[in-house]
Amino acid sequence: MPMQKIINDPNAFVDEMLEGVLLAHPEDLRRAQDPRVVVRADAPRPGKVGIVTGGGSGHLPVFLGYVGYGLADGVAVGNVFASPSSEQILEATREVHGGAGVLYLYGNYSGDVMNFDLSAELAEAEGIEVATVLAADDVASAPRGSEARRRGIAGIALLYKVAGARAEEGASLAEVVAATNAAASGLRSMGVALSPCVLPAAGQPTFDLPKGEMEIGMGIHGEPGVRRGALEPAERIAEQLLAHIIEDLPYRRGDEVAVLVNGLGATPKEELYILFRSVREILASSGIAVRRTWVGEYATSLEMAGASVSLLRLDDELAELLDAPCESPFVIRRGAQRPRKEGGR
Amino acid sequence: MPMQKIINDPNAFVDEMLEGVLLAHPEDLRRAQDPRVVVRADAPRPGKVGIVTGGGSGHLPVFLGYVGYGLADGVAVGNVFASPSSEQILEATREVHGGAGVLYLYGNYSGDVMNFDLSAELAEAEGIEVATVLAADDVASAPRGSEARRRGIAGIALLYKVAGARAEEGASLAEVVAATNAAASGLRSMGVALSPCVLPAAGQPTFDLPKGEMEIGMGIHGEPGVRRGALEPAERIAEQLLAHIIEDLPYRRGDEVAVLVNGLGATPKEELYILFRSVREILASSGIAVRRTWVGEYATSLEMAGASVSLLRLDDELAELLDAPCESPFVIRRGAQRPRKEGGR
Amino acid sequence: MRAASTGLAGFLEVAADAVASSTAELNRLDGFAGDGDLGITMAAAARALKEVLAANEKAESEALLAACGAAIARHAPSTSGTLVATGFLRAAKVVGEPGGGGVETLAGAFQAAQEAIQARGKAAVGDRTIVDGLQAVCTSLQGSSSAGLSLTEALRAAAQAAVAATDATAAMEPRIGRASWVPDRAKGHPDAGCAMLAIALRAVADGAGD
Amino acid sequence: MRAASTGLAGFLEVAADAVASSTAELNRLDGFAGDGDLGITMAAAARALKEVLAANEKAESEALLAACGAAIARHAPSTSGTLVATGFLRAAKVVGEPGGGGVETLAGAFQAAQEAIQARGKAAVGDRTIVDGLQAVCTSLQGSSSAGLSLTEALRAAAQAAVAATDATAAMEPRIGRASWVPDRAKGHPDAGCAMLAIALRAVADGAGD
Ligand SMILES: Nc1ncnc2c1ncn2[C@@H]1O[C@H](COP(=O)(O)OP(=O)(O)O)[C@@H](O)[C@H]1O
Ligand SMILES: Nc1ncnc2c1ncn2[C@@H]1O[C@H](COP(=O)(O)OP(=O)(O)O)[C@@H](O)[C@H]1O
Ligand SMILES: [Mg+2]
Ligand SMILES: [Mg+2]
Ligand SMILES: [Mg+2]
Ligand SMILES: [Mg+2]
Repeated sequence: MPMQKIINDPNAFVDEMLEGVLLAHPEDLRRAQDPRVVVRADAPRPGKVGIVTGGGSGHLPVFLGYVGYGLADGVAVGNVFASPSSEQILEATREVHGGAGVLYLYGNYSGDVMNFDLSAELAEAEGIEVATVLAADDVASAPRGSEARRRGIAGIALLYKVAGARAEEGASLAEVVAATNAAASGLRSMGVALSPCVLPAAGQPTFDLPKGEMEIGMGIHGEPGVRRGALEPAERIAEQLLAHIIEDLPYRRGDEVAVLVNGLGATPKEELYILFRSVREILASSGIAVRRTWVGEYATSLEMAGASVSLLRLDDELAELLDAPCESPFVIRRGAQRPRKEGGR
Repeated sequence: MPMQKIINDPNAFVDEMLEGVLLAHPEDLRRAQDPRVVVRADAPRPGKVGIVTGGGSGHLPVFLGYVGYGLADGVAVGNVFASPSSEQILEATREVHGGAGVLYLYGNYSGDVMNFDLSAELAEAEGIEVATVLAADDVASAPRGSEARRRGIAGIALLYKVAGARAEEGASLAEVVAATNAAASGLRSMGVALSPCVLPAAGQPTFDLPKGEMEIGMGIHGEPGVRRGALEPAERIAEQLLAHIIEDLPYRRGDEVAVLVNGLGATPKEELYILFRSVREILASSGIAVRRTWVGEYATSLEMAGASVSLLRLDDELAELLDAPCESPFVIRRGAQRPRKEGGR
Repeated sequence: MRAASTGLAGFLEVAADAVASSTAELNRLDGFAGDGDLGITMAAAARALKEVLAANEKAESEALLAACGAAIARHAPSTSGTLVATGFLRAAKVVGEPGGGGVETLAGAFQAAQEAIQARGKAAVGDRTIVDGLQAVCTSLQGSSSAGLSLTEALRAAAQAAVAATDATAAMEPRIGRASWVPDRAKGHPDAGCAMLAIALRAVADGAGD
Repeated sequence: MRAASTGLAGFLEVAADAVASSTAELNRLDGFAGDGDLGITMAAAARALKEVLAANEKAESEALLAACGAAIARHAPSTSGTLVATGFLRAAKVVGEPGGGGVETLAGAFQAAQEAIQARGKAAVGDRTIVDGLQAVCTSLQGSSSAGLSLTEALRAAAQAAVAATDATAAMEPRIGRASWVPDRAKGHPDAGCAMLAIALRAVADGAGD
């Protein structure tokens, strides 16, 4: 089994990872009754809308890594690339419910949708108001006109940021939903994979991608993309991803956007910045202004090599929500106010 | 050339990466005359000891990523795995010198040492007081008794944190040196590699490591380690790394430490937490208390798979310096004070 | 209706074992259009199912199927796991109703399962999912019921129908991924969920023939 | 002393070309004990050197060597680049001194370069570095000088000495890495920096023979 992984029993991958995370961050996170349910140490926050997320493991910092201040409140952690159960989602829901309702914010994958929907029904039956916003930002996963079938990829990081900031302000569930929907409707992403990944319990790459080739539009689990071909330079990759993304919404001359360049796992940060450089150049020549920039690993696929680009169209409200501080053990943004510029902090 | 990289001209790797970083973080970083010299946007800070670092590219966030508040002030960026020139280091020195002297803090590699030493001589000739502290934490790179020949690896992240916090307090150069030396003398690291990496300009892995094998003690450029053998479970890997690390200083029952578990590039964060779980268990059974935890990518080797473990022996002073806030575009710690626990922020 | 030791419980055991021993093949098939974990997921479902069987030796069919559905939902909550659980839970209700027993009940249970699975998963026939296999199985079982075939004969026919439906999915487009410029990786390979159904039914039919 | 067009500048050009065309081999050798970039680094040094040669066609040897050293220090500041630059800068001073010229000056220049490189890099003979090659070359050139050999003969002997010294490094332990439990990756492979010196000198000797 040629699997170059630092693990013990492959079937204990998720539970041991979770143990490690909880041991490393006891001041930030606590587990619920079910060891696969993790919430903020200070949950529930009375009067604050709770945000529950979840999905398959293998994508850190998605989903668990977004449980924190100004982000989500709780997560149900599935097996690698598999949904958590509706019971687990329900437990997370109860744990974070502070009386103001709960937002379910997660990626549009059929297993997750079914289990979150089931949990939502059960939670409503218990008198917890639940609303759902799905990340469905991957333009390569279904054509225009079938947006509802699209899957969620790294753009979800920006949705957590928006939803979490609005909820932290004390907004109502309807207001949190409105802001998150506004963000989701102006969010588009697309990725390129340069290598497959290996599920610990399978021990085999999920597909072959010969060296020297790339697959444009591949999903974060290795779902087929729109084109496989010879690996091209970063500039050509940026062009192709942006061509699909820009024409899809479409983003127009004069638009302001946040850009997120995300690494899928094995791709070095150096390459992400090389890719960002081209992305920014192309956006500039398209008259699209980059107002906020996120470059790093925000949603991975184990050790897959590759990257994705996300654009979020900004208005003043969304820009402000993106600029609010947030902090989890995995994702910190201090916020746009930079007191040290005014002389120390 | 089967190189699965998102790059353009391999020889433009470093310069395009730098362009991307500066475009992404204009409020935090600025370049000097030489495009390979990058300093904090607010450098020089009058009266504050300047901290200059540098070394080869391909290790983000090392070295460039540690330029920020509470960390380093400037960096000279070399080619991939190659030292910057003494001229570049000297320019960084001048740019960050705020009248209180400059600390050179970097890894103990012969090319870097020669160029930093040369620059130090030139800077002293210009009237800039310079002191040097080297990261030489890799216990696998030379035996006990030859500590001065050891190389620096991921433990340097903790040295930046300590030196930067002390400098930010307004301490003198001698005080910054003393704190950093105190940290360096209680710092030990060791790594394991599960795959080689590919230098962009070479296009070939620097060595072969067959699937199913690992090399314990390998350097961050792929320098030979202490043992190559069949890949073992995370628990066994943790045992072996810690056996070398603990007996080297030695760390003793009753010691308090900060633990840093570092990913070399391709290894998923999930695996780093699985490794941390074992590290913590072994330390607990050795009577060594983990007071601070860092898990993530703090010093990488392009797309190499693997991880390293570092221990830093803590006293109250070092713990306090580790707990101070810091912020660069790559590394943020909000600090130990957690106002939101006391009710919002 | 009491589950005969060689009856429902025996069938479920045989199906679970067959699916569990196809882990690698199901992962492989799921890898062409999906994420390559169907075998892992279904092995977890099979384990859950066998634990239920061991703990419920004397249960009525209704209770047994319901317990299986609940266990699968808890321990294998992937897409396919959740759908299979949904099917079990709905089938449980049907077998609890008074009715003809035998092939007729079996046909009704599968029909109910298919409806529930489609309601939950929103997939139509032709979408290249397990639904295509279920549709073929339901048609076959209804035909066998009308024709008065024996349970063993009906199971054989249903298994054949599932295999044929699985083969047919190999020519279908998956609904996800544009695959607009080059041939799709999934083309020529059957849907993994459908294949899982066929494997389970074939094992049951083979076992029933002894 | 003026650099003859086929003299110093010609030698440097030949050496630079030879090193540049060995990029892959030098990377490979550096990969066994080091980080696999020596070829890349030395190709950058060779490019820098050739630019200096093109821009300084009429320069004195002293100025030419000094310019080469400065350019290499700027454009190839790795370990080996910095050491080679150091060697050039120190050799420049020696060739500027009044002296015998020819083999004697060459021997003196290499001697000075070796001393400077050891002072900077702190490596001793036997540490498996370029210093081992330099030591052999210096010994050879001094012998050739005493024996009154021609420049071409002296270069040939020096190149042979460098090759032999390089081969000898293959049996040496690198100083970094404990290599305590299994045989070292570098064992059996010559030191890369030493090999680079041998490649350069052999090309110069071959060229000088025309
Ligand atoms: N919406 C759906 N309705 C019915 N069946 C589906 C649906 N989506 C997927 N499937 C079936 O599930 C199989 C994949 O199951 P699984 O691997 O558990 O999914 P995932 O890994 O995406 O959670 C597919 O081969 C298909 O047969
Ligand atoms: N301290 C030293 N003194 C002399 N030569 C050295 C020293 N360290 C390394 N070398 C030589 O430099 C070569 C490696 O050069 P290079 O690849 O540029 O180093 P790095 O990549 O470590 O900067 C070695 O093969 C060896 O010959
Ligand atoms: Mg899955
Ligand atoms: Mg190097
Ligand atoms: Mg799947
Ligand atoms: Mg090297």
